[in-house]
Parts: sequence; structure tokens; C-alpha cells
Amino acid sequence: MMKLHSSRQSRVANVANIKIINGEFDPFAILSQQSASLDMSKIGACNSFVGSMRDFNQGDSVLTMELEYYPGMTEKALEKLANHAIEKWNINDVLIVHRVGPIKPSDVIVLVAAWSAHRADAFSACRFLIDELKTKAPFWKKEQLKNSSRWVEKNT
Amino acid sequence: MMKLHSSRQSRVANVANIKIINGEFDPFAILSQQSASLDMSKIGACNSFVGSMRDFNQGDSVLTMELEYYPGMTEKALEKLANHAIEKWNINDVLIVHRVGPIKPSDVIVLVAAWSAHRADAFSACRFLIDELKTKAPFWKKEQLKNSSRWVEKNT
Amino acid sequence: MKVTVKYFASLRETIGRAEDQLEIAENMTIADIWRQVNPEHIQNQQMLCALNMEYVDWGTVVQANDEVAFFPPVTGG
Amino acid sequence: MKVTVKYFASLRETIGRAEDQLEIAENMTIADIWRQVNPEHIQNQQMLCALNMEYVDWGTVVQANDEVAFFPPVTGG
Repeated sequence: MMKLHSSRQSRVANVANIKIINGEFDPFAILSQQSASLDMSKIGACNSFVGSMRDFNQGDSVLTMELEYYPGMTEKALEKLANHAIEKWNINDVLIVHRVGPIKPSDVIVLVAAWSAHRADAFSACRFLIDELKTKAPFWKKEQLKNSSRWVEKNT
Repeated sequence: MMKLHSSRQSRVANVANIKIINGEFDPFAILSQQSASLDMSKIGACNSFVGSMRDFNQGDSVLTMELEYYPGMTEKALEKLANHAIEKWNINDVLIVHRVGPIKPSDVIVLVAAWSAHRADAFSACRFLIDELKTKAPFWKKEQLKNSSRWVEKNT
Repeated sequence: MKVTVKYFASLRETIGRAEDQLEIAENMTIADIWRQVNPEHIQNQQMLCALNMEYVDWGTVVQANDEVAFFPPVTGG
Repeated sequence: MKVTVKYFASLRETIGRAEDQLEIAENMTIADIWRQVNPEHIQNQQMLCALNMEYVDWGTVVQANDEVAFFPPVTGG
């Protein structure tokens, strides 16, 4: 959990705000736990985004997927994202959880969330986190189709 | 759970998408349950918003709150909102849960969520649901301050 | 003819009643009903009205057995 | 001087290696390193590079014991 300081500038995301997990995770259990760790009497809003694996992409059926990352740099990139959000909006806490390794359809891939006093900041920060994660954080997806495999080349 | 039909126009929110609850509820347990009831292999994105009671408003400490509603009309208004979102965006499911009765700081007041294939629709629909709920749905808050009580006159 | 009139939130407290059961003439609008039952309270610009649980204009004509409701701006969420 | 070079995802598969341990001259840029170790692969416009786990320009000069990484556009989330 990130501590609340009096000055926005002094707040930084710590390791509890960032998780890279090799294996399944329950996004709603994590959200529940994180909310319980916060002083909710100061927080009016929590916006969260859960991204999961579809069994189709670019018109093809996808059987499974492998998610590769860059140990060390990926964590650093996510921490930078979290800190950027904390500087940019008036938010009380953020959370970024991302899965790596083998993944199957319906599995959760990513969870991002932002807590704030008012909803506008929570929505904006949460949207920023997932948009930036998709364009900046070093993760790569390789899809297994029926008779072939392919690296996803571009995020939408 | 709302059924998925082939045509967007034929989809309608049903009673399971709308809940008015007199008493505490766990938003993340409800989200988890609703996600489990959907065919997640077609759904890549879930955006959810949880609104909870702060212990301050308009510069004053707030001790407790009473949430009044219009039984019958409130449910109708929320169903209309849900259906409006379903017509407007390409979403697979929506959820609106709102608490009524006595409420204390840190308690969850409202949960809205939207599930879709891509994140843009989920974010837009979820934001639409909470913004419209705040301006259209017949709910009224009465705040208990230290030495007085007051009706909240305007939503922000 | 008979209509039910409901009041909510601060308006219910100001008026001192949650509900009226009224006998009214035909072809009355919602604004007419307000003037008839609450002559001491001027129709406030911010006040909202509903007919059979749908938002309507103050000029809407009421039918027998309709449910009319008056309330302040909503503050849910 | 010594540097570590890492490759990820489709680039790792194309090159056939995940990592190189290199002895290089001083004052080499990241682009120079790419040309030295992978002369058969032209530096692709879409390819990204990082120095010590931070995104940098291809013109950045590398120091002893630095970690350089090359990878395709990211596709997480």
C-alpha cells in the first residue's frame, strides 16, 4: 500500500502497487484487499480495469498465448507509469498487476486501478495507466493458433 | 445475467443487471460473481467504478448519511440507463448496484460496470453509467453533520 | 377523478407530507395539480416532476389513477 | 570494455539468441553495437532499444558493463 503524504509531489508508488505474476490471479480479490488497506473515508472513487484474454484476435481463433517480459525493466516501467499517474492526477492510490507466462482464453491478463476523492481523477488515471502500459511497458504476446503461432505485432 | 443476442438492438438489461440494496454490499464480490457468469472468452475488458462515502463534503465533516429513493421509479430509471448504454456502445454486459438507507463513511454507495471486447467501449459505457446515474436516477442524500443535518443540493 | 401525488427528500420535509390522494377535475396539468394542493409553495424552477415514474414536463395532462411525483434535483451515486 | 546485449520476443527468435556478452571499443553508440553484433540484420525502424532498462535513442553512447536491450514494439495489457 502506498502511504498518503501531505504533498502530492512526495508520493511515490512502491512495490505493493506493482505486481508481475506468473500464474492465474483473481483481480477482484486483489482490488478488495487493496481497498481494505486504504483509508476509504477519504476516498470516494475507485475505477478499475480488468483485461482478459479473448479466444479471437484479428479475425482468428486463438488457442493459447505466451506472455514474455523483460525482468527488471518491466517492473521499472510499471513503477514509472504509476508515479506518472500520481504526479498527474489527485489520486490516493494506484495498482498495476500483470500476468506473464502461458495464458489461456478467459484468463485475466492485466488489472489496473486508481483510487481518488472524486471520480474524474480515478477514471482519467485508470485509463492513462492501461493506455500507457499498452504502449510503453515491455511485454510481448505470442499467440498459438490452430496450425501456427505468431507474435502480436501491434497493440490496439 | 444479460443474454447476448446477435443483434445489438435486441439486447436489453434485465433485473439481474440492476440492484438496489438496503444494507452493506461487497462490490468486488458482486463483480467477481457477474464476471464468472459471463462467457469471458469473448470479453477482453471490464471497467468498473465503485463510489463510497467520504467523511467530508463541501468542507464539512459528515458523520452519517441517509439515502432516499423512489421505489419503482428508481429501478425504472436505472434500467433505462443500462439499456441506453447497451444501445450506445458495443458492450456485452452492464451492472448497476446502488445502496439506500442509512450509510456511514467508508461504506460503498454505488457500483457500476461494463464488459466489452475492447477497452474503449468498457470505459465509455462505465463513465456514462455513473455520470447519468448521478444526474437522472431518483436518489437523494441527507447528510448528518456534528450539530445539524442537510440535504445535499447538487451532485458534483 | 383520483390521482396519487408523492413528495420526496427535502420537498417531502418542507411540505410535511409524503403522499396525497386527490380528487381532481379532468384535463389538469401537473403544474395545475401543484397549485391546487400546495398553493402556499411556489413551483420552484429546480423542482422535478414525474408522471407514472417517468420524467415529464410540468405541462403534461394527468389521467385518472395516475401517480404524480414532485422532488428536488437528484443526488445519488 | 564489456557490455551485455539482450534480445526479446520476435527479435530474439529471428536472431536466434537471447543474450550476447560483448567486448566493444569505447564511445560506441547503441546503433554501432547493433551493426557490430548483427551485421546481417538491418536496424528496423520499429525496433526499440533500452540502456540499463530505460528507453533511449539509438545514438546513446554505451559505458562499460552497461546492459543494452533490443526488442520489437510492446504488446502487453
